Amino acid sequence: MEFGLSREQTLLTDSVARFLSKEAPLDRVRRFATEGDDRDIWAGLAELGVPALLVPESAGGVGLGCLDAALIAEQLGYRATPSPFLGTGVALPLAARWGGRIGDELLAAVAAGERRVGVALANAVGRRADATLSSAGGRLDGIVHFAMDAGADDYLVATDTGALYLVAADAPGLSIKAFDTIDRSRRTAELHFAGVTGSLVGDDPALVARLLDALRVMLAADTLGAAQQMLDQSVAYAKQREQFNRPIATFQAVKHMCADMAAALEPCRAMIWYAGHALDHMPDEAHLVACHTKAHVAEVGKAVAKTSTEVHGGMGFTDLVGLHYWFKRVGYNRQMLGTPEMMRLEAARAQGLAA
Amino acid sequence: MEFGLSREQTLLTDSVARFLSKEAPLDRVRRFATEGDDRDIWAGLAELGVPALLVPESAGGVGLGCLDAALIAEQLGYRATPSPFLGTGVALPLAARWGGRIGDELLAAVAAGERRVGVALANAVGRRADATLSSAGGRLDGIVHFAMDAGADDYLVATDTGALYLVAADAPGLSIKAFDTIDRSRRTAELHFAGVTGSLVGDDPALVARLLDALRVMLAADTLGAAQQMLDQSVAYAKQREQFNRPIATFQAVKHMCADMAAALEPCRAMIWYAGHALDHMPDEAHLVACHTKAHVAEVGKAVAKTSTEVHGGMGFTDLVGLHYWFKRVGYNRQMLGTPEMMRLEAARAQGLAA
Amino acid sequence: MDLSYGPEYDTFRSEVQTFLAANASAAPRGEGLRSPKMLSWQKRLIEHGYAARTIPKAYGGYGAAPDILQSRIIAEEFARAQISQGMGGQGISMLVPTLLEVGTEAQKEQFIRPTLLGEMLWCQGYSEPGAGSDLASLRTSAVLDGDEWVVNGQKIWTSTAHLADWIFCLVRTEPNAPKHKGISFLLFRMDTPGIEIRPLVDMTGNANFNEVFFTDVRVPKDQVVGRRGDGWLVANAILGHERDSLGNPDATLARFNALAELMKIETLNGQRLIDHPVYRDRLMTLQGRMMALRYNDLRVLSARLNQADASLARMITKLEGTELRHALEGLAIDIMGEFGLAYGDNPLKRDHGSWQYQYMYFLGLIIGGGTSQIQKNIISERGLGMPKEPKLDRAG
Amino acid sequence: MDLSYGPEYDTFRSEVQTFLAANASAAPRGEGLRSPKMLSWQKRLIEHGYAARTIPKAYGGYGAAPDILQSRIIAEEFARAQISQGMGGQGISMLVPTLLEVGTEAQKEQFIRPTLLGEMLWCQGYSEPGAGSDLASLRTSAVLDGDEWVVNGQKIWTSTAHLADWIFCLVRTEPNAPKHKGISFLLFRMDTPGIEIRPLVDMTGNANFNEVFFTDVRVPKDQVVGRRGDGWLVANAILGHERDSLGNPDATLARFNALAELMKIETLNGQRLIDHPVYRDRLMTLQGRMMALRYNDLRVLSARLNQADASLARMITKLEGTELRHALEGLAIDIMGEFGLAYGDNPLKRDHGSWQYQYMYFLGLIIGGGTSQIQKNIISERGLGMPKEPKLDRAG
Repeated sequence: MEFGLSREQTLLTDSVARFLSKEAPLDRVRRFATEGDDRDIWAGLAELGVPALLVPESAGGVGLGCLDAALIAEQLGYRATPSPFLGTGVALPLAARWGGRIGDELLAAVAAGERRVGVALANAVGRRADATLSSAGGRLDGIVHFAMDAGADDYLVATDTGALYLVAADAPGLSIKAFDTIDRSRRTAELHFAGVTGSLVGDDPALVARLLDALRVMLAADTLGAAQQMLDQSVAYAKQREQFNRPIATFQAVKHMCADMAAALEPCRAMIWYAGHALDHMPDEAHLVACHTKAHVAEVGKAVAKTSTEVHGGMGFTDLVGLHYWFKRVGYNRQMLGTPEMMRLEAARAQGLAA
Repeated sequence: MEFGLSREQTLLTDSVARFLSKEAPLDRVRRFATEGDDRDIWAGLAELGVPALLVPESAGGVGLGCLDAALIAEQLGYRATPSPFLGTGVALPLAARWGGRIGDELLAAVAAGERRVGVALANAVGRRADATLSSAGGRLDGIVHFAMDAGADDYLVATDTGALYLVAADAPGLSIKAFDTIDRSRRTAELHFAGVTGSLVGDDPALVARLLDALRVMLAADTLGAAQQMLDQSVAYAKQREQFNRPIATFQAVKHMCADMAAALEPCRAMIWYAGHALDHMPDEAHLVACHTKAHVAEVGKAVAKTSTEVHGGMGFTDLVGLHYWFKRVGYNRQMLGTPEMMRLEAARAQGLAA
Repeated sequence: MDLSYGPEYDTFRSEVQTFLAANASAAPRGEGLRSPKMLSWQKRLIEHGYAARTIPKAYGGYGAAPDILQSRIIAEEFARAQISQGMGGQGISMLVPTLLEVGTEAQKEQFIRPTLLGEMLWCQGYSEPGAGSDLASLRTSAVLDGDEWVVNGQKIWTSTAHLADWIFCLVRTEPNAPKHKGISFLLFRMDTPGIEIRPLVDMTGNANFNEVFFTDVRVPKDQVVGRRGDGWLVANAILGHERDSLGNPDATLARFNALAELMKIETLNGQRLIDHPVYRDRLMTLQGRMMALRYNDLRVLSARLNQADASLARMITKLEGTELRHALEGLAIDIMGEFGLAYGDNPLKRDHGSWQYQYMYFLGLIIGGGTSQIQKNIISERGLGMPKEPKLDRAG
Repeated sequence: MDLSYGPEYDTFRSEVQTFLAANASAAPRGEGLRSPKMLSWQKRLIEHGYAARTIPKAYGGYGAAPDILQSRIIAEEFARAQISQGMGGQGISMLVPTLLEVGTEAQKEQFIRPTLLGEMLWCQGYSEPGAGSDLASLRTSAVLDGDEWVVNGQKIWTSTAHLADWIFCLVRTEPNAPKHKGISFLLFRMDTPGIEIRPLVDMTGNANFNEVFFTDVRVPKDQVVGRRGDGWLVANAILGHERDSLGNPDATLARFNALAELMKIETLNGQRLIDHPVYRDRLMTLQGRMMALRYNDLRVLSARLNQADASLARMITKLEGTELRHALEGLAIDIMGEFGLAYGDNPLKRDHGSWQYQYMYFLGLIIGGGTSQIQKNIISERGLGMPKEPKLDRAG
């Protein structure tokens, strides 16, 4: 029995953490926020094997598991790192692993960090406003708002009915409108389809459902990392900031705010581990655990983001310390691919407790 | 413009407060918990005019309003006072005032403190388990669980469809089973009807609905008083209790727990005033305000009850200081005549926001 | 309980309405602080007693006796008509009352009238990077050199520094005095050499505030308000004056209504979000809190009118009001799912992106003007009579 | 990650199951602590290594090497079979480990075997009315008079005082020493003259605890464990030992399942309460929290097995686990409406009134064994490395 990380997992995580701390500190994130270019970061991560992590060894990948990917997602959240990890490093290789038709050539290019894949599954989560995507004879028509990892070479897209397609970014009839969200460490876009030819990856909605579970666990892991960063910064700031002739870390109110954050956050770590493990090894539980993980970690993350900002006082509100990059990262992870209320309803359904 | 209490209201409240503090302290409540006798308390309150408060002057009453009654309810909550106030002092006279058929003789006897009326409206709030009460040709059949102010001479009972009847406690076919709830400062009972003859007070469900609103405001006012008592005791205890060589009231954590209670509770006072006033003077708003008041004050009360117990440490858990009498009083008020979730749904309906 | 304002106030309200109907076209709509339209509107408001209402005529005000209900009616009617109530700002709301209370006659003559007319704009220099909750630990120094103070240091959270003509500023003039006793209240021009203003971008992406740096800024000796070393008392004299509630219940009501509308319009899988029982329950929970705070606010207003005590009721409004607003804005984001993320130039934004903006802005307000922790200290000590924390060994 | 226990443990689990199947009829079901059935069951458990497993044979235990997974498997299987795991209590869980660590050979000989066999029942005398969170300020005194200690004072929260043969008790023997250094760890018989036991009724209506009063209680001099004045260290030696988690996740899961069942059975206006979307959302929220804590607990267990660090994960279990249970019990009350109030002899009670009982009992556990405030101090200081509050001027 070992509920914890292997030596290999610790080494991998440490190497990514070291790289990000050195090559992608907050200033680099700020530059991305204005310039939108993360190629150097992705190249560095590719050297560490990140895009190849989930790609089967047969296609030039490392063939690791979802828990490993979740640990990477946590590190990316810890540094609010811009990267196309969710689509390229997670969604595409998992689609292949779980029976979707993805060519080995594309997988190999992805594993090498040479090709990027965005992911646009929002319509399979729930349709809002005028979002709709339908396919007829392999041609796609409609709109997906909020595609993740925009600026990619290809997109994995789900239709309203849960069929999965791969579409080239330059496919005729596809127009891509990049736009702002609160989270400027990510690239998000709206995709408009007018008779776009896509390649069918799979038409069983179960594939999209499984990918959604995996991406939800990754978003939750990203929140875990981001919230851990905010807690760490809060403790450090409180120790150094003096008011009334003492570090504010000596005030019981401030200490208890930090304790509240830690008490809520620490169990999220075990939850992410379990959820990541379940995605690969516990098919009966994976969906329920993914739903609850997405919802619970989002709630904890929201509370930590607020409390941490308060511990920083006015500084937390400014751009100077940049704490808001994590605040917004947590906000993005909460809203994407299923809000807590939606996830809890889904969890109830998974247990036969809701229609 | 005066949003506040009149001189008369302050005098009335003070006289009741003085009486209860002297004649019905916690030891007296404890005695009621085992003996079930509150006659001396009710007699004392009758001398102060409490049962006559809402009875019209024409029937020997004082003819005051629902806000006045709410102020009394708050005082009764503040001392966890056993009394048949809700049924006798509120429900019966309001039923008469709002067009129900109630004889002047009964009203006069109630006003004089000589006759007690219990109230059993649960079935009009929502049917649970086997609760059902129907009337045919003036004869009542069925069960009402959780009648309030049991041990009365008469009961006001609502059928499932919202007709209101007055039934004598000794009416043939009526059996009354007194039973325990957590709140031992109140008497609660189950009423079984087998062809009981009742006197029809009114068959318009609007009358029962209006009575429910009034009773909900009274329950909320009772919670306001009970929670205020718990806050007052917390502050007093924290000032006197020493740990680590200082009063625990000097610890920021304890101070902030008390501040949290006060910040949540103080607006409830204005809410009760407004809701009490609205019952008499603002028919368009009264129902919405009553629903929200019942729900909001219940939520605040629950939080205060928990926090206050924690401020008292282990002593709060014991029977020694008796804080739990208020904890349970708050719990009783929360559960009776509509839980917060039910009340919020009702509030949404009142605004056309729910079907 | 009497929730009507009474007949004499009904008459007053009619007068205000008549004025607004007749003068609406003259009111600025989006014009800047320095625009001719704003300046002439401000002048007209003062002439009719709808601005500077209780400031003595001698200093350029309208000279009416204070009347809380009249002030409230003016605010209500201007808000209802969506017409500008003239110039706000810390010069009018904070400096003018301070000068009236402790200024010299010469200072009153010099500063009040142009401030009221909007010809002289002010900013406030209180907070410093090292002096926030513990404001009295401020370190910006002013050293007397001949007939001038020489000011060095830094201020932060200076909201209109880039627009202001003048600053009223707390500076340390007696470095060896106890910390509350060495501060003076100093006025000086913002175009004095040695002042640098840096916009302070905040989490909303806007620069709602500035940092202001002073390097050997020379200020005439007589521009101290009150006595040298009494600056802490001078500043607190107006902190006691009525301030706009940060948790403005009318603004909260407007946002609540907007959220309810949003939930009727936005859908998820074809279902209106108002029909989603869990979101609706959260909306109703916030409505209940909001109503309690609205009535609490009425109580506070009434207590001021009738000299009744509602000090605890008043003490909690900032804490509870800002938390409620933050929660309300957050619910709007939640119900929108991905659409709640739209910001900046994103055409998918709802209500101009105001939900995300206000969600962050109100987190700023929870912190600003006394963090929640400071608020809770005040509530427990002044509201509940609990003791202060014991002094520390090394406390100054 | 490897969530299986491995083949050798599967074998061990089979052995336990075989034992349980063969011996189930001998197990007590509701018999009291002193019953012959309980005593002979306890003996049998020790003989087979299912009780006192790691206590040396020389003192009456089974003498196995410590193995956390074996212990867990035993607990799991006994719980699954709903068979008593023998006698618990503070004598076995706290005194025996203490004696093994710091007791004299004579003390071990005298006390351990009968304690394990259930022939000698103990209670614990630590807390006092004036010494709760600040336990070291305890004032029960023991003064040496010839060959005897004379004990005076009062203890509280003594859970089995009315049943116990003996007490292990913290007393102040050196009144002039600093407060942590003047305490001794004393054992004495509960039938010694001068001991009065008063049941302490709590908010549940039960007397789950007692107060114990000592008036000139005379105790032989050699019944101190460890050195005189070292009682604080002696008591803390076992506080470091593994204790049962107060927020037992298996018990929480059982309650969650019971609540889900209750919501399928109970109705409001004919609608099952599980179909009430708002209540269901609250249930799901608690399930999410519960799962996180269950996995956290697995992590703590695994860390103990594999000498990994999970100190923060362990530090928060009491705080979070008790709060979760309290919230879960509270939800059950809420969904039941009026029926949630039934208590005592009320036939309308659901699940024997356990929801109200546990709602209160777990509020007691939130407070007991270190209030939430003490827990948060510990988490912030030991878990996050934040500084202690500065010492006060007059602090001792």
